[in-house]
Amino acid sequence: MQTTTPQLAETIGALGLGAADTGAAFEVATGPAWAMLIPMLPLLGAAIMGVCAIMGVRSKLPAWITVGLLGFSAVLAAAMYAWLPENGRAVSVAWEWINVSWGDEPGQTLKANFGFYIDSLTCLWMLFVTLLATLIALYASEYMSHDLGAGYCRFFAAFNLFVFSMACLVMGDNLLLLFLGWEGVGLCSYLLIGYHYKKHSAVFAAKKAFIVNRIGDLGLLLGVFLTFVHFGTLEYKDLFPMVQPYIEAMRQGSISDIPALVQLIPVLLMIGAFGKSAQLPLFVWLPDAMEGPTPVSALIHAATMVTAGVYLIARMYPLFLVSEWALPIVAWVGGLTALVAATIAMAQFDIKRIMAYSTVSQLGFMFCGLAFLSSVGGAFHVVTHAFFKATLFLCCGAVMHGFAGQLDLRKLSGVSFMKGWGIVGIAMLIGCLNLAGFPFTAGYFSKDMILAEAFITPGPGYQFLGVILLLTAGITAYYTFRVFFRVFVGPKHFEPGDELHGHDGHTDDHHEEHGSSSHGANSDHADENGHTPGDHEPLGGSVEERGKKSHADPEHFHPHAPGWAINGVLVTLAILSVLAAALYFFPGADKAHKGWAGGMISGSTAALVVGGEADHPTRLAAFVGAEPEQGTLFGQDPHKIMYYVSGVIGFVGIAIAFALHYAGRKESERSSADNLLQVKPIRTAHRWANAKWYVDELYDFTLRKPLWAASQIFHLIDKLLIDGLVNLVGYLPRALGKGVRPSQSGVLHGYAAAMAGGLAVILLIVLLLSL
Amino acid sequence: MVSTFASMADFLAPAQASFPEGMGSVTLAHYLFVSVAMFTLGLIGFLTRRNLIIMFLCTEMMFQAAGIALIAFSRFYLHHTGQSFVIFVLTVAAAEAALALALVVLLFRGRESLNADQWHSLKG
Amino acid sequence: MPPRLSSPLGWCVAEVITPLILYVAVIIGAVGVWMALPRKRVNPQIIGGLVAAIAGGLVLIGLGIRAREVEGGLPNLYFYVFAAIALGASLRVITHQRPVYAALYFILTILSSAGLYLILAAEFMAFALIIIYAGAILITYLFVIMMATQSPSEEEVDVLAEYDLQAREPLAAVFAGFLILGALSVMIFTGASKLPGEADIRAQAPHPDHMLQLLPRRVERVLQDEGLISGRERIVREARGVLSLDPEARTAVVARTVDLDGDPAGGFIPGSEREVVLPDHLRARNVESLAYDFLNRHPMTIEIAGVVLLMAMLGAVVLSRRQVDIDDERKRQQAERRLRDAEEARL
Amino acid sequence: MSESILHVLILLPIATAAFIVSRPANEAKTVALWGSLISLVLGVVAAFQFDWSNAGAMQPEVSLVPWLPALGLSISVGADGVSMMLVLLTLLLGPICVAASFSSIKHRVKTYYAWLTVMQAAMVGVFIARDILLFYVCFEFTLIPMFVLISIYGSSNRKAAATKFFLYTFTGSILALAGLIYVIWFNATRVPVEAFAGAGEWSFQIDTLRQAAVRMSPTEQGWVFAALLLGFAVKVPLFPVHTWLPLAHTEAPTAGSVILAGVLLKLGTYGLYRFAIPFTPIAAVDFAPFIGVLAVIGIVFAGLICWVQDDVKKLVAYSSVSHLGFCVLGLFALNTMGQSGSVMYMINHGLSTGALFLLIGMVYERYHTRSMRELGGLAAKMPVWSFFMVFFVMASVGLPGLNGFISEFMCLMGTFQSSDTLAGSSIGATPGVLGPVFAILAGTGVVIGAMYLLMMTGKMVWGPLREPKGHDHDNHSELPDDLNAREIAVLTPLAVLCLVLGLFPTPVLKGIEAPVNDTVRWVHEHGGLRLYRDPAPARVTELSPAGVVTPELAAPRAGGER
Repeated sequence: MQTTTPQLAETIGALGLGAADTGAAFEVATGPAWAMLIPMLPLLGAAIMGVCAIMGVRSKLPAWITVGLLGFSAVLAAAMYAWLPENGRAVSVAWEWINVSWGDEPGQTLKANFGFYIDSLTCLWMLFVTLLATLIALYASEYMSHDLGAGYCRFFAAFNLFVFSMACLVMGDNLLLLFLGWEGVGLCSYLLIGYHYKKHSAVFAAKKAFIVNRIGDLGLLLGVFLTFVHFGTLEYKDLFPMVQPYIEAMRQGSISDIPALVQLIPVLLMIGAFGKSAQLPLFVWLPDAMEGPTPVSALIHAATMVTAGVYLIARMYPLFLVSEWALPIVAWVGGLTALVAATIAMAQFDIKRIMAYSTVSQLGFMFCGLAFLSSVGGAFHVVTHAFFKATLFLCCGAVMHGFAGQLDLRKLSGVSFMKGWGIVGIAMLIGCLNLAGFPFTAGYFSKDMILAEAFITPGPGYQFLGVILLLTAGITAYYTFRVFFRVFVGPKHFEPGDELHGHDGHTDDHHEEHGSSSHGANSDHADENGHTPGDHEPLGGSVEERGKKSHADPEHFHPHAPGWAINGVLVTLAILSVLAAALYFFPGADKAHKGWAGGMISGSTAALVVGGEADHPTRLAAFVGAEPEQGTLFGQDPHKIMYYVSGVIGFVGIAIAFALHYAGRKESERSSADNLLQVKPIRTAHRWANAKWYVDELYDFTLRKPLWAASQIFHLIDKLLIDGLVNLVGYLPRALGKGVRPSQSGVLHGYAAAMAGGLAVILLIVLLLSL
Repeated sequence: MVSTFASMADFLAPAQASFPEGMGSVTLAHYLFVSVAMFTLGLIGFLTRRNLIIMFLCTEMMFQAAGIALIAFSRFYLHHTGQSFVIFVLTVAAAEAALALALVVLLFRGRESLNADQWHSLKG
Repeated sequence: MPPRLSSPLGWCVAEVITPLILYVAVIIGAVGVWMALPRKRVNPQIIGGLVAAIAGGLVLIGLGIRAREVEGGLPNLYFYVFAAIALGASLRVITHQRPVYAALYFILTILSSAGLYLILAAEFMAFALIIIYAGAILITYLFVIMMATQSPSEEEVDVLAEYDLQAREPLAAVFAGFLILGALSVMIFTGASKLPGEADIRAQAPHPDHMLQLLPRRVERVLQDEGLISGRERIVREARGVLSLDPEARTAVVARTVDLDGDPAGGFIPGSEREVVLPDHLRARNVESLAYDFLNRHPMTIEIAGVVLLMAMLGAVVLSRRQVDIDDERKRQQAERRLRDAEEARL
Repeated sequence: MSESILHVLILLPIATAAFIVSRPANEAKTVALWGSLISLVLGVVAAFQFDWSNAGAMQPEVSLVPWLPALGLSISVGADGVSMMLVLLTLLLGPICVAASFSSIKHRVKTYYAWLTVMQAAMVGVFIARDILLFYVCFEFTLIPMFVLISIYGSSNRKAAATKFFLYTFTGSILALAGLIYVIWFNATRVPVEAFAGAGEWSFQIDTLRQAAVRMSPTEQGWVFAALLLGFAVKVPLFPVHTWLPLAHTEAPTAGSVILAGVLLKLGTYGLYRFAIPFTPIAAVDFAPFIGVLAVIGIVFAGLICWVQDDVKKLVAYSSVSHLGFCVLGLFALNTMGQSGSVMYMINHGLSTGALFLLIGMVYERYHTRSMRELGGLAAKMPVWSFFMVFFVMASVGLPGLNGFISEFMCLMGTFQSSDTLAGSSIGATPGVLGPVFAILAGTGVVIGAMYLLMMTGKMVWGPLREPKGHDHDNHSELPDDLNAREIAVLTPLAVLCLVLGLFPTPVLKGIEAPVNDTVRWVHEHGGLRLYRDPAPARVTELSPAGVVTPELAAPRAGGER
């Protein structure tokens, strides 16, 4: 690996990284006071929801308040973006949060204000967060309509709190406020996943999500400690100037004089990012998080929260660049996660879980984007992915809402041809095209930027990683259209889900176990009431078994089409996903920045290094000078080549899906893919992939059970050993007393004899001594 | 009358005026031996006899043994404190006798028997 | 008195014989006493008594030989008489089965001790012992014994209380006792030589007759009886009322008093002093020196002794106050019941 | 702040108790409540009178009520920033405990409230004592009311729990007394009179003893520190000596548990802060890694035990052991961040764990069971209770935005940065003896904390409703299903405080920072730690028996002097 680092350094040097104008780049203007409103409005909203809950409001009022407030903060975000161009960076402080100082030296004061750091990266993130939040709130107003009253208020309170935390995370001007947002979103995902608290699986999934996030947060916390210990401050405006000398050292290519501690910081921060964005080691919580209502999955587990990890790395990009090992690790973890998640998604039957795994996979792409030094690609993919993944989730939500909780793709077919479901079908198609990377869709452009970089950025095994990503892109295309062809097109057929009679209350006590893919196995903490991880056969079981179980009479059930709110949101989101592609062409301040997203990134800390990526050829020219053979892909400009390659792969994926799942499929149950299963290796591969490569069981076996046994042992040690010793000390005097008691026999002679004997002994001793 | 008394004393033992050369043969050790022997007999009596009164009698004997030793020392050291101390020994013996006998009467009235082994209610 | 070993032969005799005799005597004494203790079986009490007496005699003779070896001259006979009686009687006290006889033997022991006191020139104490001890204390003992000894019913006249027949763990007691005796007597033997010698005693002790200086009236009365001083003559008082009398030289300075009827307090006529030689029989008697020592050195102890006696009296009164007037029949039933309880308790 | 108000703060509760006893039983409740409310108001007034700009110094300047001048005994009171905060915490918990036990205490009401109020006086006495006499008397006196509360008003095997609690803590404090007396003796005999004010004579004043104790030789300091540590460690429950706490908590009545967890455990840590560390700085520095290890074991060990608990009160009790592990870790980080974090921890733990005990008590009053197996899913039946439970669980898990996080972060940060090796290279680190390894291990405690507390919430709050078998639906106790107005009134101030301290900790932090800075500076100068990367002041040289030691102090940094 050693060989590559000089190249890495030289590349950074070549890219003209490092802000030449060190001084000017970092002076920070004081931000507008109203910028603070963006996070404060949702907080106010959460408070209002609390009041509604106390007052027992049973109307849809909470939803309208939330939509209103979030809409207003979206407008403010836009205003902030508009206000931004002329002065780059600004900080507006709400109030002084933590301030501990033990001296006046630079490193002797830890100051963390409730301050908001406004630069282009913040605007980029806040725009799509607030926009999506408003739309999904509107969607949720109808989706959650069947449990108005306390549940409704609780949902929207958590929803508002989530947006507040996300705003703090993104806009925080110091790592501590980021950490507050970080754990805040963790809390809200806990509350929202556990929304249907009557269901054991929901409660269990919520706990699992919170604890796995907490493990990630521990890594982040240690990163924060190390940052303060080394740099003496946590605030961005002081932190980044202090990183510059290390970037200079990196440019000179002398890695050795960057202290090991500094190189360790990004590794720790990365652990936090992986925990929050469900990357390989800590991804087990995201699929189970689908227990929560669909708007939650759409907003939190598809669009906003999971991108927090990407945001962290983008924000702390200077640190990541100075560390020799940080970016390669991110690349490889991202790449492997993408592959693993894609393979699992292929074998799932529950459409929401497929979408969840696809999110994990796409996040892998984003991390690779950042790792391949194209933070522009990563960021742009975040934006496009947010929109089309939200569309896909909301379509699935609409289907689930309409078909009484039915999510199994074998139970549904030809939905878009049913009356009233046209819009959902079209929105789904647009989403799938984007996800699959169909040429000229937004997803296509953003994924290309990442894939192209894979082949030209020098780094340990990046080329091989590029190939993996290409393969994953193909698999993504396949499973996306597998869902589309199985559910939305083909012969019309449907079966009601198990929430049929659920309409009178979203879940009632005797809600029989859904038995879907929630294997109950989990990475760290199996639920105590015994979800044995043995349940491997594909979910849902055969039709007869399903029929018997669902009490309602299937004949006269008729799905109810989504209302105006859901359709409206789906239409807007579909349009936005399409428009997102335009952003790639929308000319930013100057052509060099590769579209709008590039412009936004270049102005922020994330770009401080990537700047100077002016136009493609000059960069290439710089390369040509350095290492001609490694810089190009098949001799041409990598991006141009990637357009064709990824387009072809997209087509291949869609074609396979079409062949297997649409051509000649008579009913929803079987498809030509099933006869593929007869082939032994494919069947076992399918079984393993369906069971999530047994990662949950692995964690359960290696972490949870030994920890549980250790705790039992500790409990025993505490009860017997330590407590035992204390009781022993209590028992000793009594035992001693019992021993001595018989000597007091009460008989006179006894005492006399004792005295005489004593006297005799004494005299003898004196006698012996005196001889 | 006094002189006859004095002469009898002289008969029994030459007056103290002259140092006891005459009786040189009986040394202090003799008296001490007698005293120790009497003390031992008293002790054995106290240990072996069950009858309460005899036990107290034996204690009296031990007192008496002490008295002999004291007088012997007083005589051989020509110092009268020994003798005056015997008076105190007597007072203690008297006090002890009075109390012990009152106790014995009480105990006897309680149990109609003098056997020392019957009273062991002070068992621990 | 510490033996002065004059001849080597004397040394070996003293060294070899006496300790050996002592040990042998002690063992024989132990065996004797053990046999003498009261037992239910046919008890060779008398033989035991004899053996013990022999042992006692052996020791005393041994002491005698040792003394004679050292001193020369016949041992003072009376000491041995009284010692033998004392030890014999005390042996009988502990071995006799009938309590009354034990008390009577104890009186005999007291009398023989009084004899020993007399030999030791402590006349006052001898008689005090007889009067107080034998006279008062032991008589009370006899009262209590009489009262407490169960009156035997008509048919068995001289049945003895069961607890008087059998001695209790005789072997252990005797062993312990004679162990102490052996140890003490060896100590006496070895220690005796370490006691201060005759010269030291004489040096420390004041002249036996120094008491005379403190007894003005007695000395002056004897002198008047002998006619050595005239009516108005008194012995000259030195500081604090001490008579100017020299016990060594046995002379006293006499002078005529100013006061006509002979009261020395008024002072003396100077120049009328003259020497008077004291008559031979004028000696300080034991009672006087004892009284002086008793009252002068231990005033506080006397007070305490008084308090002790008062307490004893009070105690006795309190203890015997509860007059439980229950008739004999119920008393006996009570006793039987208690005996039965005691038996069950012991089982 | 005048001395008289402090005296009143001690005497008022005693007067209230006397008044309670004199009044008939049915009035005991109200009298106790009003008494504690008045003392709370007085506390707040005192806080306003307190000169926060100079929080470091003991206020009032001089306060000496001579009691036995011959022996140098006097009652002197005074409070600095830290004591003021802890007094306010005690006075706040007072009325809350009284109000919380209205419905649960039915028999022997007068004794209950009388003892509860008297304990208030003792606890306030400990925090504002400026001389060892008052400190130790109050320190010991707190045991008696607690013993009475547990042994009379506890649940099943309360007798054993009460006796074990009393004897265990009592033996501990005897050792502490031994250490303190040695220092007093040392000051009276070994320190020459002209060394400093009050030297050489029999004085019990904490300030004089502090200056004297520093002159002890390292071996003497080691022994005195060991004695003080043992004494206070039992009270803190540091790891090996903690077994009395779960027993005492499960058996204590609700209010007893709240007071025990809220304030009594803080006596131990306050003792360590005020006596163990400043009196014997060299030994504190030498022992710090050892105690750090104990604290970390405590955190992880007790945390894991919580995870396997079935009785919810025992779970919260063990969680107190784990939480106070952080507190002690912060204390022995020997830097401002760590120590002010641990003082904050004392306050926060008092609020959040006190509230948790109140919540458990409310459930116990309704269902008379504490087993998580029989009882669960209360969200359906008791939504308000569930809201508070989730809120306070999040507070004690250390969710940022609530108070738990501030103290937990500062303690871990203090531990992380307090290492000499780091201090050499990084500007953010401070000289100290713990280090990143301790912080990482203690950090796992944060995850374990989330595990067991969420396990508890998952069982008690979420999930389907499970009620104990014997519980018939028309629940016989007169309490409504969900919380009644009184219970909500008891919980709301705690909740508001948790939120306010979480978002606006600066006033409290600034109040604590000044005294903590002085202590840290004192420890660093006399403990041989390099302060602010100056050249290490020579360790206080061996005290020759006759002579006195003049510790060569490195000139404190010009800028650093506050």
